[in-house]
Amino acid sequence: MPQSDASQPLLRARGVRKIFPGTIALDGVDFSLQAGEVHALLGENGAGKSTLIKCLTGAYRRDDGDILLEGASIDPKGTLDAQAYGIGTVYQEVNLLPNLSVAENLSLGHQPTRFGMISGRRMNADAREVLAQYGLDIDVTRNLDSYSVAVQQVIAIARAVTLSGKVLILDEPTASLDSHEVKMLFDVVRSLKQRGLGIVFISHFLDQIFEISDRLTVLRNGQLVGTEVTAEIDRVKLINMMLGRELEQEVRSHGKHHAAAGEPRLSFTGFGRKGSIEPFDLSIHAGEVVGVAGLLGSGRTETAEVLFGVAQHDSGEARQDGTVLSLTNSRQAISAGFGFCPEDRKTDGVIADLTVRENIALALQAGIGWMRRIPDREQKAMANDYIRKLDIRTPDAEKPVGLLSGGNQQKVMLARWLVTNPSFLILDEPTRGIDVGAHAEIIRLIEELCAQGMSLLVISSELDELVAYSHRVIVVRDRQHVAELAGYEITTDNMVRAIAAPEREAVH
Amino acid sequence: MTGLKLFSRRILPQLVTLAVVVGLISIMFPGFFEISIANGRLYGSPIDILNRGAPVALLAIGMTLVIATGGIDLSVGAVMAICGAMAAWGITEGYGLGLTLLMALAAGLACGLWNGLLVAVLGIQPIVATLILMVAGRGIAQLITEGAILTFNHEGLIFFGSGSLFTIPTPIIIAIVTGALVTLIVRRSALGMLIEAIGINLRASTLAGVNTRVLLIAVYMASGLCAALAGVIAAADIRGADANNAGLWLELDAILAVVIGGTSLLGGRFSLIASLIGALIIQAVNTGILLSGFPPEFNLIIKAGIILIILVLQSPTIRTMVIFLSPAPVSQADTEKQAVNQ
Amino acid sequence: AQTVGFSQIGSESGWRAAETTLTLQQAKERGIDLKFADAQQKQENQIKALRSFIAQGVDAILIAPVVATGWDSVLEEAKEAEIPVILLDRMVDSSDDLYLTAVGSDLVHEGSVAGQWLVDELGGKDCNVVELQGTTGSSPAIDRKNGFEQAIEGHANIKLIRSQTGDFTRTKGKEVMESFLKAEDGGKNICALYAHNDDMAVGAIQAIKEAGLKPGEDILVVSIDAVPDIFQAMAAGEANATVELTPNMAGPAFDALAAYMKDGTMPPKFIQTESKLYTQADDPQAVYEQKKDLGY
Amino acid sequence: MNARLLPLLATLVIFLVAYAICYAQYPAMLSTRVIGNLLTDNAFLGIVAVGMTFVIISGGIDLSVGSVIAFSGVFIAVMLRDTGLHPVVVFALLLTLTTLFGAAMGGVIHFLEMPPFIVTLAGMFLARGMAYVLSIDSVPITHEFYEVLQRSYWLMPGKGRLTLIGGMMLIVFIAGIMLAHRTRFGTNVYAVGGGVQTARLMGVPVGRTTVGIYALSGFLAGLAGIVFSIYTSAGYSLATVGVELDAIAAVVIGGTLLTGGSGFVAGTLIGVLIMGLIQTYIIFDGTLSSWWTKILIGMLLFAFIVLQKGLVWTTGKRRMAGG
Ligand SMILES: Nc1ncnc2c1ncn2[C@@H]1O[C@H](COP(=O)(O)OP(=O)(O)OP(=O)(O)O)[C@@H](O)[C@H]1O
Ligand SMILES: Nc1ncnc2c1ncn2[C@@H]1O[C@H](COP(=O)(O)OP(=O)(O)OP(=O)(O)O)[C@@H](O)[C@H]1O
Ligand SMILES: [Mg+2]
Ligand SMILES: [Mg+2]
Repeated sequence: MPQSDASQPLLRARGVRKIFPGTIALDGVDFSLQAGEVHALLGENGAGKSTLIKCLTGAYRRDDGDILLEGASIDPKGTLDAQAYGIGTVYQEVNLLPNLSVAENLSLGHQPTRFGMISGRRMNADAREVLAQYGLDIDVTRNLDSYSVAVQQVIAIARAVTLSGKVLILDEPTASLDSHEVKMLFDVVRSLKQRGLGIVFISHFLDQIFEISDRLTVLRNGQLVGTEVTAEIDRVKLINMMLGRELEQEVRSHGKHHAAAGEPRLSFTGFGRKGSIEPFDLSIHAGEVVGVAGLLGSGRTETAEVLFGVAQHDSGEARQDGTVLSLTNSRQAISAGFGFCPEDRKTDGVIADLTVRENIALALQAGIGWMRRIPDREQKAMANDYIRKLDIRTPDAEKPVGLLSGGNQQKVMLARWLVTNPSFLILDEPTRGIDVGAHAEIIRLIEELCAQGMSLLVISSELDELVAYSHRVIVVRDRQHVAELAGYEITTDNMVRAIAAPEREAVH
Repeated sequence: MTGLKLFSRRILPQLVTLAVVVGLISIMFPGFFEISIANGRLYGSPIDILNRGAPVALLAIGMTLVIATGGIDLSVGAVMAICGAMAAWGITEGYGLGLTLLMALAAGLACGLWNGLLVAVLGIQPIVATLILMVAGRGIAQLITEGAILTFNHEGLIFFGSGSLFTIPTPIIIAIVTGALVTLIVRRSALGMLIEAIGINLRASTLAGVNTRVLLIAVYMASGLCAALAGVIAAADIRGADANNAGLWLELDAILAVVIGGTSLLGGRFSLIASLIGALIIQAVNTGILLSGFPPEFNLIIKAGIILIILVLQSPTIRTMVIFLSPAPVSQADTEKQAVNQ
Repeated sequence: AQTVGFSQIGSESGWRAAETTLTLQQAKERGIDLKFADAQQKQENQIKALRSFIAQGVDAILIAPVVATGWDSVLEEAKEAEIPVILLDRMVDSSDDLYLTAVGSDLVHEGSVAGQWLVDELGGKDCNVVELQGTTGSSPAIDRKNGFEQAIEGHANIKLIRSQTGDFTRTKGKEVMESFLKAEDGGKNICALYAHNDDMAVGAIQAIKEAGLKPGEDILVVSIDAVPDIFQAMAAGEANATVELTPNMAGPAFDALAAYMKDGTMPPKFIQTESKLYTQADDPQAVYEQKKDLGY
Repeated sequence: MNARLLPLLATLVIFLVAYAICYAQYPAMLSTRVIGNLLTDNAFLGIVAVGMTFVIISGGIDLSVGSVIAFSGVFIAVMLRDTGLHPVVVFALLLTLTTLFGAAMGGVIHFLEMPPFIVTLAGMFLARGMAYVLSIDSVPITHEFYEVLQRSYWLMPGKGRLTLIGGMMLIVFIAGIMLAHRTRFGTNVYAVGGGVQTARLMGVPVGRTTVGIYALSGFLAGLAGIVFSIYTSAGYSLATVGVELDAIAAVVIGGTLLTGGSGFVAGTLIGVLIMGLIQTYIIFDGTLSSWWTKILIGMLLFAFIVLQKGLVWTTGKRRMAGG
């Protein structure tokens, strides 16, 4: 009989192994979670964090090893089983159903019923109440897909929390949240901790790890590196554990102080689209990085989509080197030398069943046209080049990209556009879900690209990061471009001040 | 791994299935493999399978491309009827062979264009978009033949149905040449990859700059063209255009061929060769049933049974089990599949 | 003018197209306003059509029922609405007070005419017969098979060795015949072919020729319907006999209807059309010329 | 108003407008007779379309239903002819059989991970093959209980009849609507249609749901078979060929997406009525040749779908679709 003394771990994994063709994703990993603790799980992209979670909850069948809940061996066959054991999980990438309403997503599987019939009114009321705890006041009867990734992420978290009686597992829950939402989430996590739940928390944001976790476990290449008490470890040592080497230089905010001069390469005047983004003016020089900051749903993604012609603009005009540019669909944008790395890589980005090589070659090939196929050898060379440059963790270029870890998929997306050698590249949350090592890598890359004369528009929720590489920063609020910071004005504080609208302060 | 090895692994299940089906028939009917030459033309049951299978094989070529984009084309049977009727009408009206063929093929292309426009421009779901032509198409064909079987005696046109080149029946040649040509075009150019990309993730492909609209229209037109070829063959074979029955329910056979060929109905990776083998398997089953001498009431049951067995043997679950049980090294485990998109 | 509803099965064969053409022609000659409804081979569509005719209040209804069963309740509705119904070319198994009359041929009889011809032609010689059936389950297929079997019963010299469905179509007729030929020693085993309609026979004749045999000599060909194309084959010596099913069912039907409307004359319950046997002796080329423009 | 209801509303509007047009041309179209016919004649189609709606919402397809209806008719007729069983007992037997048949297909689809299109295609061949084996002749049903069933109708003013089977269809629709929107099973069906993998990760019992969906479709196909046998008082192995396509068309016209995940049972009812209306209109017209009938049905189908798309497109807020 499991006795619940303090030394008895709540959830324990012993010698978990998981082998994928060509990859040993987990190699005898031990992991233990105490009741009432927040336990961080860390590691590079592809280290095996998500795989461990999926093995714990039965979403993958593990090849070896035991799982014990309160000392008793359990063998969940799937999420449903795991839920029955009181384990609630938010998997990496939002895993909710876009075609169901928000309330249905929240209550799926445990809807309130009367006489066997679902009570819609109660379901909606419950949903509103739950979301209110996260500061979300939205129409819960609308379909999930009418909300942004961030809102969806909050809903996914809310759902997992309501389902977790004993254990809550969060796989990169904060990747698409801004600091405001993160704070809210942490409040919830703390109160759950208080109630004695064990919480597994995966994130690439070290600050968040240090803020919320009690202990942490590091994985590398599917192997356990070690478990430490968070308070007893410092940043450098942690990065060392994750990478197995020193990180030459972590991103530090230093700011670009020389503004680009001369005629802008691209200028958009009065550009906008009714119902999604108010008309705005924007100009970008060669070799310039323009950052975009803003809260969730403020209209950053809309800005990018209107620029790239994904959503047609209905006012304003665009000029490239002085000549008017027609931007009514993405193909026109591409032929004008644009590139766009979308935020929602699952639905807008990767072609899951195609190989890494094909995914990287896709945009270039589409630009050349179907008739002149890029020879296999060239494609391979291209792919291998970027696999090396961006350190994409894959056994080879012929692996279907859907089988890569989240962060590595993101890198493939980046590579797809880099091979087209665009003159203007739009990156929507390029570092989302990317580990510290690669994070530094990508920021170095952005700097390198702009040094080569590429113009970049980078949307990011990480203000530090924006400070690091932007020449100018545009702040978006309520679907409007409200401020532009340049040179020495670009500081986190200034941005926060511009983002926080007066009305918004009143609400919260 | 080399491309050739990968390729043979890809079509191995289909080849084995074909071999088993043919093996079963030859046990039941020992004279099966006897091939002779009659009237300057190869003659024998295996030739029948190839010859009778040619229309479905042609349909399967176009259908493979359509299905790879995540679509489906229910209209091919009706398009066969339209183009057959067109050919018969043209030849009886005295337009000459060349012009007649041109008109028939153009009709097929036009049908494909219509389907493509509905799917790619109006955004109507493929199964419904092509259902419209499936219903109306037979009417159009009858409009051309005025409901009767339009019989013709033009030797040039008949050649496409029952003629032969170097003793090989023309339909077989047409199917093989079309198959080879399309494979070449699709795999030597980037078309294949782009079609697959569309089938896997239309939105992402559009965002990557793929001209999804034009490509979608093109695959439906290709399907229309293949159906036109099949329609001309079918009409030439019986020296008449039977608007009501030409190609009736063949769309189901074509889809079945594609699925037996291992292409997912959800779109994505495709193999034309495997689809062609799939078409042969279906025709082998049909011919086998005819040779067996069972009363016709049992035709459907036998066919259903065989299809089920084939599909069960090819199903991912069973394959995983086989791989699991066999001592050979794990190659393409299917845990992979389920994890895509997570 | 009178309004008459006509529920036709469909247009699955040349014969039926001809029947439709002739019915329209006959109606026009008599100044009848014919409402035509095509049921696309589906009984449910025919029932719908009948109900709509009743709702519309037509004066009479012609129907070529796709199947014999299942007409009771809709015929009763017509009767309640006092609309006379005449059946064309196929029968129903409802009680005969539900319809005015039926015009058609006896399908079993057709089969036996074909069988009898074969019996006479062979005169006691041994003969293996292959049969191309119509669509499995359709009443012509069942009845024509039965009729033929009745006729050859007791003639030990005639053996039915293979029987498959050719779905009443040329394509399938040809395909099935091809496999018959392969299965029976390249056709050397077969002495006669009986096809449930001419279309299948025409397809099969091609298969026989392609196998290097002479249809009409090496293999006797007898079929049913008497559509123009079979007369061409007969003229070329490739087919031997066919049994006529006249497409003009509407003529007698309209006559009976007119008499009934005029003074309530009740026609007989079954007006049988002739099942005439045509052989090569009947100058097939002439018959062809005469039939070819009837809309077959 | 909820944006999700938009396609449903669009369909309803189109139906009403179409009916008004028909009425303007043929006033008799608005008689209770025609309305009664519309319900009675399409009863079996409506019932089977309810099952199809669930299948399609789940992202699947069921091609076997037409054959299952035919099989049901033959099964009932043969059982009544050859055994002394009461029709109610035969009904129970039949429904068990078809439900199990559906469940079996669902099982194959789920456990062997095979595409529904193909599994149910094999099911279609099998069911019709079984019907042939039972009897290739059409078999009349003469049981007096059938007479009772056929004669139970409510005579509406104007001589139209609301028959038992027409009423049955309406009841099935109401039950279907409740099942889809007010039960966990219903939500699970939508969930599976939204994405099998995701649904599984969210804890939806995908296997049980899939089997349940096809079992339901099988059950309703059996019920439609009973209704069809009452309608025609016979069993015939060649009956209802292609009804699966009619059912799919009705479901889609009713606003359900074939890609799964969204749609309405109530929309299907309107879809069925629209299909019935098209046919009634063509019969009332009565001048079309066989081929023009087909062409017109195709064109009307096209018109309805385009109209519906247009309505939804102009009224609803468009979400960006790319390209
Ligand atoms: N279904 C699968 N099939 C094959 N390989 C897989 C599969 N899922 C994961 N892998 C591989 O297993 C390894 C571990 O992946 P996992 O998703 O667990 O990484 P992660 O630590 O979560 O990374 P990230 O931080 O990028 O999310 C990777 O190399 C990945 O390519
Ligand atoms: N907190 C919220 N409450 C209500 N609606 C929200 C909230 N956050 C976002 N939304 C809605 O989500 C939709 C899409 O937002 P969008 O993704 O374009 O914004 P964004 O600035 O790109 O945000 P991010 O990229 O950080 O997700 C908008 O319609 C917005 O109204
Ligand atoms: Mg991960
Ligand atoms: Mg965004």
